[in-house]
Amino acid sequence: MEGILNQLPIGLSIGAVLLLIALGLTFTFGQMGVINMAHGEFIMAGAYTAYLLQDFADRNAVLVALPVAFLVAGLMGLILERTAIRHFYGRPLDTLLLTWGVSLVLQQVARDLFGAPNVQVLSPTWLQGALGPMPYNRLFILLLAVGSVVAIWVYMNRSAQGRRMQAVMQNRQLAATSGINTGRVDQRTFFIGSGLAGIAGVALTLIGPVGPTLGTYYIVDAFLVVVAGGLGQLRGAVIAALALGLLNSYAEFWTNASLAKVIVFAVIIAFLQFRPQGLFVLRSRALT
Amino acid sequence: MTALLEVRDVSVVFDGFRALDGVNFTVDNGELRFLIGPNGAGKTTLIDIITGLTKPTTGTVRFDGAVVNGKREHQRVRLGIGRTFQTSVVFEELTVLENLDLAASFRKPLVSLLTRRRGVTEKVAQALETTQLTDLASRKAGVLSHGQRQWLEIGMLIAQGPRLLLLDEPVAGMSSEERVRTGDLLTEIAKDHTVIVIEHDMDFLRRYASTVTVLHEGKLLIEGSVDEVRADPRVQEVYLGRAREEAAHDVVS
Amino acid sequence: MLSVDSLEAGYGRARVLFGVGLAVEPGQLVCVMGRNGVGKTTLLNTIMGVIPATGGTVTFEGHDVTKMKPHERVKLGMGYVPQGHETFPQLSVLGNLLVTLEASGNPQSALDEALDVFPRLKPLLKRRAGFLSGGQQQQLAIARALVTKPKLLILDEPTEGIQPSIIIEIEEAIETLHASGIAVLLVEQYLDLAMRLADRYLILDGGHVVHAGTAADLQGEEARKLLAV
Amino acid sequence: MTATLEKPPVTEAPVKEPRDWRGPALFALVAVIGLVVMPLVLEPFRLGLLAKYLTYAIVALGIGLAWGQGGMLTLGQGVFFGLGGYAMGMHLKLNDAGDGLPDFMVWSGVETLPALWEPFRNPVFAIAMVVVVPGAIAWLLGTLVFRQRVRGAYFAILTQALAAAMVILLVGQQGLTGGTNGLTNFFEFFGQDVAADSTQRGLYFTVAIVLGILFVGAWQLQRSRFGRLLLAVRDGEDRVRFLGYNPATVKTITFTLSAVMAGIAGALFVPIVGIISPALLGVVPSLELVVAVAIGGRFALAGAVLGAILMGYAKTYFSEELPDAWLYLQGALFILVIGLAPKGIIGILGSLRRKKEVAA
Amino acid sequence: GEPTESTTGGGAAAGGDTIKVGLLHSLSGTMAISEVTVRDAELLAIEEINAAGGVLGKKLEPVVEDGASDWPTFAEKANKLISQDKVATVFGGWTSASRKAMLPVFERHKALLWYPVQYEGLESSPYIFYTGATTNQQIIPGLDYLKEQGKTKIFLVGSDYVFPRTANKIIKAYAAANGMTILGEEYTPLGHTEYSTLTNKVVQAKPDAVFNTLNGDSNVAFFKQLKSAGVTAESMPVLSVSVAEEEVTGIGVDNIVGHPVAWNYYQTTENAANTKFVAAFKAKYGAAKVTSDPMEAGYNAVYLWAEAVKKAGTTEVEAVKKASGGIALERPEGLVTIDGETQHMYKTARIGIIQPDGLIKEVWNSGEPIKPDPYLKSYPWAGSLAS
Ligand SMILES: Nc1ncnc2c1ncn2[C@@H]1O[C@H](COP(=O)(O)OP(=O)(O)OP(=O)(O)O)[C@@H](O)[C@H]1O
Ligand SMILES: Nc1ncnc2c1ncn2[C@@H]1O[C@H](COP(=O)(O)OP(=O)(O)OP(=O)(O)O)[C@@H](O)[C@H]1O
Ligand SMILES: NC(N)=O
Ligand SMILES: [Mg+2]
Ligand SMILES: [Mg+2]
Repeated sequence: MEGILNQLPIGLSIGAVLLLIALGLTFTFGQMGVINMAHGEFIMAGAYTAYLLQDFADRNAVLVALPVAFLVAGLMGLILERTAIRHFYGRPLDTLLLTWGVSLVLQQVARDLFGAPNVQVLSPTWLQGALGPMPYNRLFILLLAVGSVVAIWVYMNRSAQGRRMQAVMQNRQLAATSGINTGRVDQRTFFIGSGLAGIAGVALTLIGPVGPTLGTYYIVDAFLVVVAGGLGQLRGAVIAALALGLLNSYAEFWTNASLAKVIVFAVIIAFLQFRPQGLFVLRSRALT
Repeated sequence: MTALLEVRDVSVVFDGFRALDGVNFTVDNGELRFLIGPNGAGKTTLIDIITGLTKPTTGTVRFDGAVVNGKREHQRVRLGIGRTFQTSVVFEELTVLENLDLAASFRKPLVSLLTRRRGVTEKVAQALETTQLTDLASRKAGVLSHGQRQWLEIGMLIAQGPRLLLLDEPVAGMSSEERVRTGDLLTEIAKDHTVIVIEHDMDFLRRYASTVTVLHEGKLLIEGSVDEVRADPRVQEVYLGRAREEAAHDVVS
Repeated sequence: MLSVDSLEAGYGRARVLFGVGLAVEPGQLVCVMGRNGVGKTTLLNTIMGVIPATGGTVTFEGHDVTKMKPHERVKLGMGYVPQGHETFPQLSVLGNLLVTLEASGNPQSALDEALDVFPRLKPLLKRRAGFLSGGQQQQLAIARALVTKPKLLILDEPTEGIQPSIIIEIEEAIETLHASGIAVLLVEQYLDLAMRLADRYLILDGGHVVHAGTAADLQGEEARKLLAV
Repeated sequence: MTATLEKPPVTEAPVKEPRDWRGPALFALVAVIGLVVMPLVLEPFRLGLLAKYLTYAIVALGIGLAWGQGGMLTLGQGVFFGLGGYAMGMHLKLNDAGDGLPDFMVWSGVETLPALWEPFRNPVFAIAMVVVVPGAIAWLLGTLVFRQRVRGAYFAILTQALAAAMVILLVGQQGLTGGTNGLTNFFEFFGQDVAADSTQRGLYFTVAIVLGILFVGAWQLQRSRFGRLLLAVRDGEDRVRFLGYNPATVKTITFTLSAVMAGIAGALFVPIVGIISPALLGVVPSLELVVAVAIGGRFALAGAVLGAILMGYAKTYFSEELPDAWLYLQGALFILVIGLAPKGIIGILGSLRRKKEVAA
Repeated sequence: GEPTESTTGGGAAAGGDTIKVGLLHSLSGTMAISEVTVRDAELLAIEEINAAGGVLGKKLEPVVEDGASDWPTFAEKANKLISQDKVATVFGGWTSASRKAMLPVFERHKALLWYPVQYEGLESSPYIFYTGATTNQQIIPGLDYLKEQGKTKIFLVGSDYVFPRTANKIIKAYAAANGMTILGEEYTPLGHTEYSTLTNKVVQAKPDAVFNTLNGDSNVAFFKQLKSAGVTAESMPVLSVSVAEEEVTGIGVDNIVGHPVAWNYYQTTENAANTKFVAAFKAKYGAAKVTSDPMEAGYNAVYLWAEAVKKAGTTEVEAVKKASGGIALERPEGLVTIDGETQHMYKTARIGIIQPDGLIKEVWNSGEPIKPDPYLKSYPWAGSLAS
């Protein structure tokens, strides 16, 4: 019984992890229509940032690393956007393949820079311990996820930049002829989306391996969250992440880890039967 | 004449906004009916409901006596309901000819689609000629201008050979000459088909319309002859505006 | 104020414009006419920088803008209402106007002025633009261009799909703007409307300017033939 | 004006479409190279590798059809490849085992042959399953998702998840499927020693001919009205409904065809390479093939085939010659081709040809 | 199939003035993490042997191929090394899956594979030499150790593939015969990183100890999450059989300190051969590098093969096989002897405890090298396992 009860916070915390890794993806997909397969590698970059900062910040590297990783991953995203992705707006499926190539290269770069084996990132001593069944580091991730969601929501819906971002996504040509510098908006959007991956990367050092293939472990799950939530829908991503987290937690509790993954997939297909565009859909009158 | 299309008590609500509000609308076999009304009155929405693109919140749509609510878009096309779109949608990667050919072939069984198109069928040739797109037949539809697309849409509708044709602002963006051409064509088609046309061009209306239905804020405002409708003060108030428009158009015609 | 010189443009290998020249003087209203597919929209798009010019120049108020990005042209005072009632579909009507206002850096009053020109938009401010009817969207599109306080307003078939009474309003609005000194470049299919509004006109055919003159000339047989009225 | 509605006597096509012999000629040339030249010049090991690339080319052909023509980006084609492969592998294992159990069942502690395996003793059944199982799964998935208008990126990500889930499922059922190891260590292929040079040569011819037949079939399909319809669905699914067609049917049929092709390819892969394992079904190999198609040129079926063969070859070549740089090269290749030549190699060739024609 | 003339293993490679040997490990993909270090150790051995004059007067020439963490690729590259490069022997593989994929290739071509990693046993190919531990040299000593410590209620955690599943089958048979109870058995896919649910299950079951057969990156996530759930080496020791010095760094010493592991070699193992090995390895690859059991087993493999070639006077496979039986060398892990019958090694089992400095301290060993028994024929309780 206690086991079953424990699964509730565990499910929430799994959901928080899913949310954090999917957030940047939701953002870049929702705002730019880019399916960024290199998102996982930006997460990895965030994790390695925490690793490198240990030399300066010791055990509190994780805290220092949050803003730095946001910048590092954001800059990587910016470079990717400027050099490649900007030629692909409106062709999401091509960006998927392109960024997959980028992700392969980045993995190899990491392997050459940091070596193939995992590296060690020690978590802060003040994150050791637990609040009931909820370890502090999981709680930290949950708070981080909540904070990021709120920040993005405010940015998107309450700021001029956020509105400009939406305008460019919805009608690029019109935005340009309305006086919006679409190039700058694209850069900013991709910077933020990638930066969020960096933050996720730092958080993941608390609970998982830090190595060149780190990103590959999370990318499929992140995509599922994005799909189930409705591409690019912030509230959809939040609900989908938490729901999938809980589903995963209970499915694994009653069966096993392998079957749980299969169950999650089956549930998502079934779910799309009722909501083919995910939880929340941007409706439009336009035909496609 | 019998009613081909019967719309009964149709309402549709989008996020609390009532786009159509208890509309009753009947069109007889062989009629050429014009549908007008202010921007946002619900004209396109009504056509969307008839063709299955939008589901009504309440009410029924009957075609040829049978209720079509719940039927999917392509099933309604198979019953003989065809339409064009206010913003024309054509297949840009296909040639003009192929666009028309696809429109003309939907009644063929699926297996027979596995063969190549050889030459041009009568229906398609006719549509090409009618729309004067013969010269552009082998061009990809993606290169067509706004107005050319509009024609292609009309051509596809003709090639489809439906019993009921619904045209959403077919002459928008057309030159005066083309308006005349379209008007003549619609009159011709209406001889043995039923046609519903949404249009804002009063000049066009006056020349080609007999019965006109006016929608306003999701409700049926008035139905009658062009002159009746034009004379109605409510229509003038919400739709036509002051008399200057009259005077202006008279100069040209 | 706007001067277009031997402009060439096209799509991929297909050339559409062949050395088009035109000029809009300050405060003038110039109307571009021509049959479907002759290149009117292409011309406007090239003037706005949506399509790159493959030859020729576009000069605006003494600046050579031929190579500029669209948003830079807007900054200089060119306002554009593209064909086909374009909007930012997921933004509200207000959002559509605000985003342009913010990008232009104009004060709130610019927005109010634009709404005064199209009072029918006021009750719709909270609605999503993508769900508006075609005519409502077109009014929004013009209002959005006005918010940038353009010196030159470029309109591509603004009356297409608009109900008669609003056509009159749009016409009046264009007249008012014109009277207030804003230059206008207008593509219009309604000959009568064009005649009422235009100071000058030009007729395009096959990507060439085949006729140009003052409004009075439009009555001429030749012009009517070219437009196939 | 009124004349247009009277029936004009149309007998001749106003648009002349002269028969183009360049395509068939090129096909014949490639066939000669493939069936005569390659077997003569390549040593057995290399011929075996080429045979493997050709199985990839069959999968790619299906992807070209589903994605290039139909707009369905399927990132789970490995699943169908794998299912075809497993069907064949199960038969070969049973055949080798005779009355006993396949080796992996022994070390997995399985004592009696699972019922699922029993019918695979029959070669006809096994070969039927190569086609039926991938086809049925694709058809089911297609019916479910296309009817609900799941498309574009949703579909892509769903198929990707399907691949991920399938791998986990197969790995988790070690006693039934051989787990991560998959099925390997085959001896006999329909009475032949599977590793013998002559068998491998025969397999090469088989896969080459199968590819040829499927290619011609897919090509005809592409040129048929159905092919046009498929393009229309790709570019405007909603509009197609208003032409009276059900896009879900069109998509489901095409997706099923592509799955069947992948299944056939998987079945041929097994005797050629000697192993089928869950890793081959996963996200990465599926993606790799899609990228190969993109590189070759997804809008042309020949591009898809070319891409798969080139990619297979490049992978072998670079991993042999420059093992350390291989991943960089692979990544850079994707980025460059997809970035600079969105229509792939075929697209480049096409525009070169047009340039020449323009110049001439 | 009948090997054709050109593919007869071994002979051809000795033709020139070098002898080609193949090194086939994953240099990319998930397994690269582990396998690259094994290749490095093998390259070190080749360099040392060459420096000492080579084999049969010829220098060894390594041909390196990438198995790319993909089993069919292992088969393909093995084929390539044998038929194209005509190498005298191949050192390669890590996962059992890669070995199973390569096995038919080596058997067909009658060529030799040296496989350097501990594995699940129940196999004895005539064309493979197994230089890592089989189950009776690692798993069973590990269980003996737990039993000795009074840990009788055990929870099994493993990656979902053949090695952990087979290992756990053996463990369950052992437990049944030795009065231990198995409280649970859980598998996660390779590369799995979410262990909070599994941790909850383990904690709820309240075992005395966990027997861990997770492989690769999953170990990092598992130990990190176990630690944050409050599990310590004191409250619930986790005995791992696939966590060596290399992995400890990645896991974070904090998270695993004090937990036991079972292997045949540690960097801290004290003997002259190891002092030399560790020094040479650090000199070649950097002082920060650690050595581990699979690396040592790979390093040994090269020496053992070279010794057998010397004894046979040829690289010809059948001769090498015949000469190999009984070869005994002092290696970093102690005395290693080739068992000619099974082609496995006599190895000393060692239990170690992970230290705060990331190295492993031996706390127990089997005293003498244990005779390899891949089919566990000498264990009565294991009778049903190897049919
Ligand atoms: N999907 C939708 N969601 C929300 N509101 C909608 C939707 N579709 C239509 N509407 C609203 O319903 C009303 C009617 O729209 P409709 O397009 O039918 O008008 P119309 O009569 O065709 O106008 P126009 O002449 O301008 O084309 C409009 O106010 C529009 O905003
Ligand atoms: N995206 C495009 N790609 C290729 N060709 C195009 C494209 N857009 C337009 N064209 C071609 O360029 C020519 C001019 O088109 P344009 O849209 O400028 O015409 P228009 O004069 O605005 O016509 P309309 O009155 O119908 O709007 C047309 O013949 C059209 O076929
Ligand atoms: N043999 C192993 N560890 O797979
Ligand atoms: Mg409308
Ligand atoms: Mg135009």
